[in-house]
Amino acid sequence: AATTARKLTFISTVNRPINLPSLIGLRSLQQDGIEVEVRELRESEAAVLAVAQGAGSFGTGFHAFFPAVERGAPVVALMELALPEFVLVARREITDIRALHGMQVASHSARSTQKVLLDFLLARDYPTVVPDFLYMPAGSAARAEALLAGSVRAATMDISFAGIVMRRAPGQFHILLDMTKLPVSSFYLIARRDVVEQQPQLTRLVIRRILESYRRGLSDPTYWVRERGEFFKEMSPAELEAQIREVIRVFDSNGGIDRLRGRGAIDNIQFQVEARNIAGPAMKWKPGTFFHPEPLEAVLQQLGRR
Amino acid sequence: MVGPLTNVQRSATHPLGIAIRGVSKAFGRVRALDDITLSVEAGQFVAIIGPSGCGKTTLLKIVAGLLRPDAGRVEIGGVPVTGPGPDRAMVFQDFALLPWASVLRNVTFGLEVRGAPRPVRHAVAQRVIAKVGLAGFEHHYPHQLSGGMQQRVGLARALAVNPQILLMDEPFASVDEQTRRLLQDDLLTLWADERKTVLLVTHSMDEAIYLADQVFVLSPRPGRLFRIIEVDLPRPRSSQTTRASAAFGRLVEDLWGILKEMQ
Amino acid sequence: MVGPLTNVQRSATHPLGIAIRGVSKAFGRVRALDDITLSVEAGQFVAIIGPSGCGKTTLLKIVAGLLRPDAGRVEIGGVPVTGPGPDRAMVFQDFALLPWASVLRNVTFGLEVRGAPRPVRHAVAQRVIAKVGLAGFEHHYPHQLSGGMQQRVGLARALAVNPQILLMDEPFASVDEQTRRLLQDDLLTLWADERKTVLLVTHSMDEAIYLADQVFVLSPRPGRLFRIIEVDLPRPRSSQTTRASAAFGRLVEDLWGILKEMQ
Amino acid sequence: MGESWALVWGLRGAVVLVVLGVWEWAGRVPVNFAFPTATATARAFAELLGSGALPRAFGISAQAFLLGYGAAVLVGVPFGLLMGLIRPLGRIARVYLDLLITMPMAALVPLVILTMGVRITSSALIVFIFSMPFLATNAYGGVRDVQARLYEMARAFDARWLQILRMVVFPSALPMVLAGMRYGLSRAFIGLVIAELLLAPFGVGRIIVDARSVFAFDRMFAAVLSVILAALLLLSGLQQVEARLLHWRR
Amino acid sequence: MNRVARGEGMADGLPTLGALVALMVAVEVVGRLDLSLFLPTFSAVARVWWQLLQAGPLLGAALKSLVAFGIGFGAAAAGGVVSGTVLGRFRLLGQVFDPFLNVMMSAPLVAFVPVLITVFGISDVVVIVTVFLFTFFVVVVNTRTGFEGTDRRLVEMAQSYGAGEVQLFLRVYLPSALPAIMVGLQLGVVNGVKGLVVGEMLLALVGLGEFLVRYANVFLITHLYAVIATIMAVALLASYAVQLVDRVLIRWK
Ligand SMILES: Nc1ncnc2c1ncn2[C@@H]1O[C@H](COP(=O)(O)OP(=O)(O)OP(=O)(O)O)[C@@H](O)[C@H]1O
Ligand SMILES: Nc1ncnc2c1ncn2[C@@H]1O[C@H](COP(=O)(O)OP(=O)(O)OP(=O)(O)O)[C@@H](O)[C@H]1O
Ligand SMILES: [Mg+2]
Ligand SMILES: [Mg+2]
Repeated sequence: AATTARKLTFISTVNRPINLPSLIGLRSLQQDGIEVEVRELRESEAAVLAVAQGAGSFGTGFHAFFPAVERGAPVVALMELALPEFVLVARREITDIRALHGMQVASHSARSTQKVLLDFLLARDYPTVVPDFLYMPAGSAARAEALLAGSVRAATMDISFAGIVMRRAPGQFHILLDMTKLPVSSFYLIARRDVVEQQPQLTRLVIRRILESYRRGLSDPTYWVRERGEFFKEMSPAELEAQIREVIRVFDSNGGIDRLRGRGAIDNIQFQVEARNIAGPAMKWKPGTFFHPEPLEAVLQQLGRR
Repeated sequence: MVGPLTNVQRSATHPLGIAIRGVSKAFGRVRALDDITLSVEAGQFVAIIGPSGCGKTTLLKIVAGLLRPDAGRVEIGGVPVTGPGPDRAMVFQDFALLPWASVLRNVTFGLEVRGAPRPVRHAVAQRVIAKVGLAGFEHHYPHQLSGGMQQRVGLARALAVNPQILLMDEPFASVDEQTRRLLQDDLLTLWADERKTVLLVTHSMDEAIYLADQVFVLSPRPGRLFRIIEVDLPRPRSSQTTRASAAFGRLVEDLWGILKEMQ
Repeated sequence: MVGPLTNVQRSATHPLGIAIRGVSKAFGRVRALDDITLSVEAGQFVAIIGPSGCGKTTLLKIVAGLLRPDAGRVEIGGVPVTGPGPDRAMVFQDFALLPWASVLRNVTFGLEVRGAPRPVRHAVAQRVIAKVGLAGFEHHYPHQLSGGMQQRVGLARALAVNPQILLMDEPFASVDEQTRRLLQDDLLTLWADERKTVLLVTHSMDEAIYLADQVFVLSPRPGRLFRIIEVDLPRPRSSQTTRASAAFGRLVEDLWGILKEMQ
Repeated sequence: MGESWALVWGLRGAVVLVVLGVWEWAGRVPVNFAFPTATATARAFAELLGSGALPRAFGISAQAFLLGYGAAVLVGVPFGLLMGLIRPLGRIARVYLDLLITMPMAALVPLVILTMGVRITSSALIVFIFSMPFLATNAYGGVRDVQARLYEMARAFDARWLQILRMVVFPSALPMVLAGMRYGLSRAFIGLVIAELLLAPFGVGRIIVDARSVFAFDRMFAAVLSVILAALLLLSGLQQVEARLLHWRR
Repeated sequence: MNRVARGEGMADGLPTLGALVALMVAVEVVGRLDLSLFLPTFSAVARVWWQLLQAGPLLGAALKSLVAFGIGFGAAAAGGVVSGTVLGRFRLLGQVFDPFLNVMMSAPLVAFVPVLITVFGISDVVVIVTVFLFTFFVVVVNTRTGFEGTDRRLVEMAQSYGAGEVQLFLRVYLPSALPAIMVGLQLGVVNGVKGLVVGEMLLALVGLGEFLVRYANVFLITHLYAVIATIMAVALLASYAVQLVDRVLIRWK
């Protein structure tokens, strides 16, 4: 397909295996004559900011995406890239979530998606449980190692690392709380409004290639491992495949279309309000303020829903 | 003298006299100099002495053209001073050598400022460096020299521009007494060689009497001309003959008496 | 003298003599002193003079007990020196005052070190401070004083411990010549008052002859005793009588002759 | 004299006004949707103060800071003095201190996080690493620069070793030690800010990071400026103490 | 506030090399004891470092860092020397800006890094500006001190020989300020490298800072050490480079 742009910058946070499917999708834009440069930033809000300020046309929008829009950042979410990918792993002997009260629990940082998810779940189901958080703002690997080393007895991490922990110390740990079951999005493909408006073709193409990658990988995860190219070279293919298989359930082959419009979108916003990420009440927000599902709908029309 | 030098080193054939007429100078409230009038004949060696803070340096700077008097004026050879000029060169107490420049470059500084071409500069420098006894040290840096040698550089720098008047501000105060005596004798020899008018500021009674034809004694707060001492010791002077003479001892003691009176 | 002081200020009733016997000292390859033998009678005022680097300071430090000689020994009142002692006190060229301590604290330094109780320290300090003419400046800091006044503090500090021997290393080299003359006269008065043995290092021929009974001339590289000059000028000395005398002039010139010989 | 001071202060005031004016203007244009105006920042600052959020945050940051800087003073100064007194130790340790001073210690932060996690003590450790070398180096320099003639003078008066330390070495080293404390303080603040920003968990850093994560940049600016203000206040306080202790220098 | 201590915080020559070797040996020995995951042996770190170097990414990252550093430092050095000269030669300006300079010298400017993002957006510019901020003020202050510290007596000497303003500047002020300027540049390099690292770590993942965060994220401790070692090496080399220039320019000391 003909496009106007030859080069495209994609702003991401520090890449994890969960980003691999979308990265592979982006790279496949090569076939359309588009070179994608991926720039990684440390903070998720930095990524949103960078997109909003025009440092890149597209990017990943984590938790920070919502308050950014609330403050007037000219960005919209085009598709869901993943459902919550986080779990709380604890030592085997901790079986009751109430035991977390006052216990040291390692998490990323105070307002990270994983911590907010955990806060949300605890506030909803166990309002009296207040863990003593120990923040380790490095990747899940670091928290996994801390757990294995015995420095903490529970930690939030990427679901892919939960598998690693349990494989490295069989029988000692288990998933105490699975946050992947929440019917809300974890992060999105975002873009600046003017890019979406001025380059509808490009927008659709980006969505399409990512979606294609998702679909091929979902049917055969080794696809992603084979296609990884420069990404995650320090990991063995087997290791990567194992990790990818752990996270596979957070990918939606329809780009999370049902959470970008209608009832699902309202639930998504409701969650953000309850997590005190944006000001309530949820009613005052229109889904269109955050989500722009039209290009995705068009792509789904081409490719068909699964 | 070498021919091509003349335009740079303006003829120093005849020394010039200095006339200081009613000069006053104040720094804020401090009246450093108050109505000083004195004259120095061409070719004379004159010393200025006085307690610390009596305005000796100030007076010298006014003559050099570095400071403007609040009142009165200074004339050199009958021409009023409006700023520094090639007819005067100064020698400083703490030498004021450029630490980053070699002896040669320091000595040629005045010539360089006046735009003398390099060969001329070097020819002149060689001559004056030899004259002050520093031949062979051209490429040393100041910190590699003793205090006495550094002041010889300062002297050579002043001589290099061949001024008619040498203004010296406590030139030997920073060297030890033995070295000082040697430098004093060298200065006398130099002065005998190329007659210049010399205005020397000093704290040392011995030095003033030994070197000068006339000693001006200043009193402090405000700086006034307090007394003029005529030094009628015969020339050429040397330590053995001059210092050992009773007349010398008496002159120094007289001077000391005057200075003690003011303290 | 006040009674309770006696244990602190060990009786300085009779001054002590100094005997330097075959003292040598080298710093690495530099032979600073080579087989120096000389003796100073109790109560005498002795000057040491010589060109820069001839080992004057080294010799004084050995007498003070700050340096150990490589060979030979020093005896004070017949007792060999093994280290600093209360019988000797030193006055330094650059004063060596504690900049953070008031005049009073500087003067009492030696007493404090020796554990004298505060009232004693203050009584002694008052007396010596008055003696050097600094009464009223007890609570000034060194930077608030002129060079001459600072050296008076240094002198008072040495006097406070009432030593039998005063060791002075170019004490007046850092003050201007007029101030220096005043200090010299003060020192003579003090010395006439409380007879102490004085060993004074200086660069100034005038100073050596004016103050001392005997002048030891050292020669450099290696530092050797080169000549001893007896100064038989009558005491009490004063500028008018002594300096203006022909004998004084001759002695200074002789000394200058000796020193020039070595340069 | 009086006139020229009036002029100088007038011009200083003008500089401040120009900076504020340009800031306000840049925020109004705006150069960038994220860039807050000066007035919005002032408002946010007042809010943060009024709600007690800022004082609370400073209370927490202060714990990490005091722990780290206090330890640095307690360890660095005596160690530096010791280095000065025991020359071989000084010569060896000096080289490592120089390295600590020259090297970008921020690079070690990830290591601190990985080994210790994010606790008050991790922030304190970073503060310590940042400030200690300066404290030690200056104390060392203070002892090393004691004028030889003062040593000699004290020895000539037969002072014992401890007396020399007490009466000569320590007072003489004091100005350098205090200057080291001041410079160390400034470095400690840098360490604190880096710790707060990279670890982002407790005090003012949390306000900064939280504000940023919800895109409340006016609040973030206010917090940033408050840290800088706090640093300057503390520094000038220390300067006062210094001036008082060193009154003899005038 | 005068911090024109010559070579402050500057490691020099042989002793540093010795100290580094001693450190390496110590790390190796401690690493061999296998006390903790966080204490790898030196040889392991060296091996990883070599691998990373050969694979290319580290070298590329270092290059990126150096480019950002070069631009930031170059701008700060040029701007700093010029501003410092102006402030040093015109006393009134110097006095007016004095308190501001002191503030900028002692305030924790790191705190501004998050602010920079809002102004410059997220780009390498932020890293460059961080380097600039960390470097600029030291250079200004030292340059200014250098000019103000010019010996009055030398100025008078030159004037007495009739030197005009230009000659005064070229023959007296500039050479006498040069050592202080060089000290400013040395400190500037040291500070600039610190700014580089902080900048890279705090926001844009570019250059070496990127690898620092990346390896910390995936818990590759040995890799992390290799990157830290690289950063330290770059810092040392940068400061040596300026020292070398200093030696060449100022031989008379
Ligand atoms: N630039 C200046 N600003 C203010 N006061 C000055 C200045 N220059 C000199 N003074 C004051 O003017 C008086 C005379 O100073 P000057 O330096 O001429 O004395 P001096 O006789 O050379 O002293 P010394 O023997 O100490 O060199 C002193 O009181 C000094 O403090
Ligand atoms: N601590 C030392 N280490 C090495 N050499 C020394 C030391 N002290 C003195 N010297 C050398 O010993 C020689 C004599 O030094 P000393 O200081 O005693 O000379 P001086 O006669 O006091 O000189 P001046 O008149 O300059 O004070 C000199 O050559 C000096 O360089
Ligand atoms: Mg003067
Ligand atoms: Mg000596």
